[in-house]
Amino acid sequence: MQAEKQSSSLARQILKSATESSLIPFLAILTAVIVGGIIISIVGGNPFQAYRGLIEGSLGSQKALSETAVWATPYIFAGLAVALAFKGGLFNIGAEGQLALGAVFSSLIGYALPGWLGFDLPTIIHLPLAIIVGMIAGGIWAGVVGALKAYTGGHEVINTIMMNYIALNTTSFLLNGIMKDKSPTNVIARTPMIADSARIPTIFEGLRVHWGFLLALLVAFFIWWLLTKTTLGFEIRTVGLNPDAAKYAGINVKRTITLTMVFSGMLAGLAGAIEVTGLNFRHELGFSIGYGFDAIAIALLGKSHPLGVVLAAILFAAMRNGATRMQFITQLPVDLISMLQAFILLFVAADAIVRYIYRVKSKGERVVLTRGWGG
Amino acid sequence: MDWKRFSFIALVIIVLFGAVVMVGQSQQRPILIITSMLATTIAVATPLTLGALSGVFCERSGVVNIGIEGMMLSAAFFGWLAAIYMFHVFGFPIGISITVGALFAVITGGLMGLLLAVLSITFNVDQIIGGTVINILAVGLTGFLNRQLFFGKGSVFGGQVPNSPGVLPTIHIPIREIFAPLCSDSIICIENIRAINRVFDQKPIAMGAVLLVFIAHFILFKTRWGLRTRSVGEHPKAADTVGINVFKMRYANVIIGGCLAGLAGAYFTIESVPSFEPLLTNGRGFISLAAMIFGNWTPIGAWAAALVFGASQALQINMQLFRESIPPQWAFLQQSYVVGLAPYILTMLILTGIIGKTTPPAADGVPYEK
Amino acid sequence: MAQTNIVLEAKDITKQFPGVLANDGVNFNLRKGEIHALLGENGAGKSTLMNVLYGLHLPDKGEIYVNEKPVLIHSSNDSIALGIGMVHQHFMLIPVFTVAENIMLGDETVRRGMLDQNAVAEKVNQLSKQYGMDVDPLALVGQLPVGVQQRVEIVKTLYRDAQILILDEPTAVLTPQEADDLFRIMRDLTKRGVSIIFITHKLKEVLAIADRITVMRAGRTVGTVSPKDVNPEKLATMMVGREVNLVILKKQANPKEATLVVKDLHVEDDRRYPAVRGVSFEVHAGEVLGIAGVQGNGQTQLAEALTGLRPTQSGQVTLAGKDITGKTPRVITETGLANIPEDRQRHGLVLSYTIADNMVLCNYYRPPFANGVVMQPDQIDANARQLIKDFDVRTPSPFVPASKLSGGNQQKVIVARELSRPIKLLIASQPTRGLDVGSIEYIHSRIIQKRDEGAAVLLVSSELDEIMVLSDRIAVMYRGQIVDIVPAANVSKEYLGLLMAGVKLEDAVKSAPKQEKEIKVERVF
Amino acid sequence: MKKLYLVLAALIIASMVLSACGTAPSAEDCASPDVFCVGLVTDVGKINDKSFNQSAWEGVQKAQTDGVADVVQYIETTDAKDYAKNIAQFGDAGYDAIVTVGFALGEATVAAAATYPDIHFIGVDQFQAETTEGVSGLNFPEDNAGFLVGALAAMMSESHKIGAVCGTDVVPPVWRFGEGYKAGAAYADAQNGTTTEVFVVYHSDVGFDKTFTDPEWGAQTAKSMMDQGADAIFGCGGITGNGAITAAAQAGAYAIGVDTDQYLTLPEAAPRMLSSAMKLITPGVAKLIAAVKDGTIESGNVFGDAGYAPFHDLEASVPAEVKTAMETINTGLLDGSIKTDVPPVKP
Repeated sequence: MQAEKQSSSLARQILKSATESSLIPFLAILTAVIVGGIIISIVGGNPFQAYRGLIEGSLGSQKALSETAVWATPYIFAGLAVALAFKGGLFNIGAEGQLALGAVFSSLIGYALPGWLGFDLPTIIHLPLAIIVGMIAGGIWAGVVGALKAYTGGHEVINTIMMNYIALNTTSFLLNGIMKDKSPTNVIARTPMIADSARIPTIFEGLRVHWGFLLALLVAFFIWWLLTKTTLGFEIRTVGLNPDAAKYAGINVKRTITLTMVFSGMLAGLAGAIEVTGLNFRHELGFSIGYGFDAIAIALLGKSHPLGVVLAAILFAAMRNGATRMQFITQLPVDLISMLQAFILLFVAADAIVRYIYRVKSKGERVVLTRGWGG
Repeated sequence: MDWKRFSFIALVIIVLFGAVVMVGQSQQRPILIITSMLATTIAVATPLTLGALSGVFCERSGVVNIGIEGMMLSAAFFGWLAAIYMFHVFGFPIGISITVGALFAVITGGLMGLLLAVLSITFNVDQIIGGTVINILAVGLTGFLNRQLFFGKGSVFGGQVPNSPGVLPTIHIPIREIFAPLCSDSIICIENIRAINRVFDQKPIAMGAVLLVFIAHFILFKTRWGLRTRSVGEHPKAADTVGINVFKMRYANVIIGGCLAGLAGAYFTIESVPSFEPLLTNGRGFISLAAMIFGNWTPIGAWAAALVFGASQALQINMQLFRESIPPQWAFLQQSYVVGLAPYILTMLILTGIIGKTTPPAADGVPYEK
Repeated sequence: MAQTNIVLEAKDITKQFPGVLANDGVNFNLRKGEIHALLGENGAGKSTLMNVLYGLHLPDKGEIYVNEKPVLIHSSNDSIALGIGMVHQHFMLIPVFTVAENIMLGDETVRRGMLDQNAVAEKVNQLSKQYGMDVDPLALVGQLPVGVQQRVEIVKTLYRDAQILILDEPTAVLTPQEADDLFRIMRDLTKRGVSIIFITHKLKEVLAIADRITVMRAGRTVGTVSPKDVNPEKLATMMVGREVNLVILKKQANPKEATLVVKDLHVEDDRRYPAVRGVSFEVHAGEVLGIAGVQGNGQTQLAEALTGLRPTQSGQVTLAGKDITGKTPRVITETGLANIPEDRQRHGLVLSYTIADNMVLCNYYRPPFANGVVMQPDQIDANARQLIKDFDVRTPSPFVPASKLSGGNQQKVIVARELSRPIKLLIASQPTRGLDVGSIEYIHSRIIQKRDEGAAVLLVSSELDEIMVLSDRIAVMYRGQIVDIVPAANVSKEYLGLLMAGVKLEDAVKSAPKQEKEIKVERVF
Repeated sequence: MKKLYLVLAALIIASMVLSACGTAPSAEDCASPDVFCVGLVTDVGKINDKSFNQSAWEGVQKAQTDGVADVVQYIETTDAKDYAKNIAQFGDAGYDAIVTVGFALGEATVAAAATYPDIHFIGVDQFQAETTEGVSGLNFPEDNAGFLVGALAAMMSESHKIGAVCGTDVVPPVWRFGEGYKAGAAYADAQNGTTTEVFVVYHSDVGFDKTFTDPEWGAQTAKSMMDQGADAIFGCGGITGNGAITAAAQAGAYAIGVDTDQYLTLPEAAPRMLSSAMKLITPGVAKLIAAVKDGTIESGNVFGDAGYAPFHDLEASVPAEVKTAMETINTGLLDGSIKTDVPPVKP
């Protein structure tokens, strides 16, 4: 490689590797859409109308685009959470619970802090505080699992699932008890509205897309930078790829595992905090259904690369958002979206199937994302 | 089998039962409380036991199965669907319809097992991700088909959701008939025998699950099949060198595991309640997985662990029944959120190795490449 | 003794792996009742040939004849049916099964649907009596010593009525005395009509036991000879393909102060059994201390404890005057340790990382490779280019993943990384295991160079020859203890063998040290 | 790669052929004043939940079969943040009436009423603290319905032990059913001088999304109650309750349904179906839609009917004096002479 040619060939290399690495996900999506279409036809629907509805509903207007961004925001954070854990050799199935905890504590700061202090806070303090507290709550929740993995060997998959249940019960307990909105008009398990000073403003007047979306993109960039450019990122990746070599290299493996899980949980917590401060302005029970699993699919589809995660999150957001329009036009069940997502995930995970269908040759070795129970 | 784990499990169950007896004894005779809780425990443990057995077969052969939940859910759906078609569309009698339904559930589970096998054994997909794919696929597929087939425009049954022909009947074990005459005229005695009988009067799948625990134990630890299964889960290369086909063994065991998860699915829609609801398995597949680990990858251990989960649910229900008798200092037990946490925390404790160490099969989760 | 009827013949076997032509038209035959040694360097294709004969690999080309009939061997089932048994280098035993279960696996005795362990145990007892191999059929394999596990493997093949036995590097895990015992068993077997293929890279063993010797090199058979017709030099030439008169020019060591001081160290293994039991020694600056011993006598655990990878139970370790007992690898490395780990792919490298990243694996966080939190890719690249040049790593670019390199080049990446730092102590565990001669030579010379620069070197190796070539003093470990520490210059291999078996003679073979400014040590394979 | 292009080309051709066969979307123009369109937005949940979403949708469909509505359409909500968007889907299409189901949509409904002043909104189970122009909240006295079946169960029980298996008490209507049930049993006891033990169990230990959809738990809980001697089980809480009802019927106890006359929706429990605590959402919704079309609709709170279902198969086994007593209680509740004393919300 000559030095003078390096910059141009580097650009070409990046482009080439980008096309190569996005080929399989693209073909997986295509295949999933075809398989989904066939199933729709079999059960008596019209796949073309369904897909038209999906596209119209997600991209067809300013409002549709705005709503897609609204959907994408928590997806990006949660997808990054799972992807970061993957990079560190951990499988975080518990984004759901961490997200709920983040939302609970973010809303607590949002509505209760001014009352505790006895005076109103300016947005510049209150909003970041609400977000950070939510983030930390998610981080601690996941950190427990990380520490158990690092210091006792308890497998994170089971532990995050268990922590999901515990989070669910804890949230129910809090939202039905001390954190319940006591106003006479409220009857359901939800917190009071957060103060205006803890709300993220919208970007455009009249559209719901808020600055949280931009923050999500920034955080994605930050995670990319963290993973590829910093020593901490190097440590996380090394532990993820080969913990034995990491230990030998002097990396504190246990601390890194715990930290990775804490960061992962913080990202998931951030998803919850941003939903509260940017969109719902309160937390209520049953608000997050299935973000955890969607996040896994997003991380896998995005090949755990932050840019890939952003793109996958936007795709999933578009599907979820477009579902309204699709239903309206065709009255096909929304579960169609879950099914499509499952097929996409199936074909991404088993890329050999896609490679076989389209005769795409395999390059490079298999990336190990998770390990067995490990005792 | 380690006595430590079993005495721990026994202790937990005794504590759970004891708490209810202490609370409820002012309202009800202890024997009636205990037998009722036992009956609930066994019934609740049924899908967990079968799910855990599914995990045992898969993981003993070296394939991690976190798709039990999805396997159960899809089996519950397709079993129910088959029963409805048999009854409403083809006009078969109830008995045949539900039997065919149960069979279909098992077959569906087996097919999902086959999918996991294809993904993880043939395509070398990360096994945990393969299981996750199955879980997500099951939710999407059953939700979509349930709505599209049974409700709204273009649905097969024209919007009128047909009801399942029914559920499997309870099998009566004639303990009462045999022992009641010994009571002479004591009404309490007869009542007690009646209560004990209630523990044994279970439905076919619940009984089958207990039977299968011992059959699975026998197969895994006493037969040629079991020896070979365990060998491919421990050291596939060693098995290969003595002429055992690792791929075939893994395929077969994962499919068997799928069928067991399918039977667990049948429990929901064919045995317990004659209707299907989206997400009706409610995470019981994951609890099964926890039970399997809790039970150290052995059928009997997994069953014991499933009973712990069953007992804790029995406790939750009964604590609410005897709500009025709960002393004020125990009031927190009324909060089902609090009691409901016990099994999850217990599972996490088990995983830390504080209560006896769990050892997975050495090659569990490791794809075998020749 | 040697008969002419051929029980096994391989003709023109070719086997291609991605990137490697492992077997290239190999011809080989085995006569009834003979011990036929298959000799060759690591990577010469011996194991591939055996795996083809045993049905684990399908050959791309070539025929196999058993008892002069052409056969197709598609799986180990076929080979077992043909009476071929194989004892693998890494034992194919399941630790959590009993001996009887391991032996019957794949050929189970079943009575009324249940495994009949007692019947198997009876047959095992009978077999072990017949061949003088004592094994308890009901013991758990995981709790047996290595030598006994090997016997279980042999009984396993006999249980299947194997008439042709393939032994893959069987002596690697044995003391010289245990090896003699194995040779006795092999002789017994051939007397009963069993034919044995004996795979090894150790010349002396071959000459001691084999009836015929086939030498392989780079995927081809170089030739078949009788031990009577050859000497070690000739065999070595056949193995390596060039004149082997390898001499390591090694100056007399010039030991200075004690760099590493180990006092009464106790270490446990993974199963929490004591593995190192009260070991004390010193390594001085400017000398090589070799740790010899049969595998599994605590050397691995000792090296891991000294490098901070394994906790110590008690005792004290001092490096350059600093107490490093129980310190983390990072602290120990910063104190001045370089470590060439035993398992290079597991510990030494991150295989999917580039060479450049692997070359900063231990100091990625320090200037100039990072400033505070951000890494400096330019510096990392420059470092890699320099080291690739300095250490002769054969790679098209520093951005190639380490997994794409050959074993020798992978090891050079590790050596480059470790030796490029200013160090006080080098711990090298099995530094040349599985490498070709060229790489071995290179790595040996680098280790000596480091010694001459004034570093203390602790060499852990199960290759007695390597220990004798490189070391200035030799410590022999047996069952977690150091039996004796002897000067390398005047110790016989036989005495080391006794020490490795735990036998210490009182000054029996110690002779006056030679006083030479420059000693020549001939390399013997 | 050539193969890839072939596959793609084939797909495109296939898609063109298929799309030519596709049917055109509904051509009716809801924006035109001649076409009366009704849209329904569910709470997070399925349209076929055999519970309030489904009942409300059946009300909308009834409006269509009655000839009131020309076009009816629904949208299932999958996430709370979509409430406003889903309502807007109908609003932007120029629908005339939009039914939103469940308390959680209350705020989004009120907000939408401001955005779409020409559209009338019907909020099922949405209590209007203050009247918003264009929004009618459809509410039901669930405690009355619970009271009726509670009294019935207490009068019919031979063991004087009765049970109720409910969804989560976090949802006020469910809680009111449960409390009404207790109050009704107490009332019957006072009238007849009996003492009836009442078990009421809520499924609050799981997430909000699962509390109404766990038939297995419902069945097990009902069995536990029957083990303790209960011989009448009231299943209140969607699918979870259905599990309890089915289990009760199979064990030969009296089964009591909820919301609609579940004799009709749960045939497998029909032979032992004593009655149902009815909350007549379907006719209520249909009636309000008709009122929207007539222009007689009033904003603010509208109260629907609650009552108890006929005894059907058990008609013969219910004594005449019980039937009389039930009529008396029903009249008393309607004219206010009997009060359940159940507050609207769990304190």
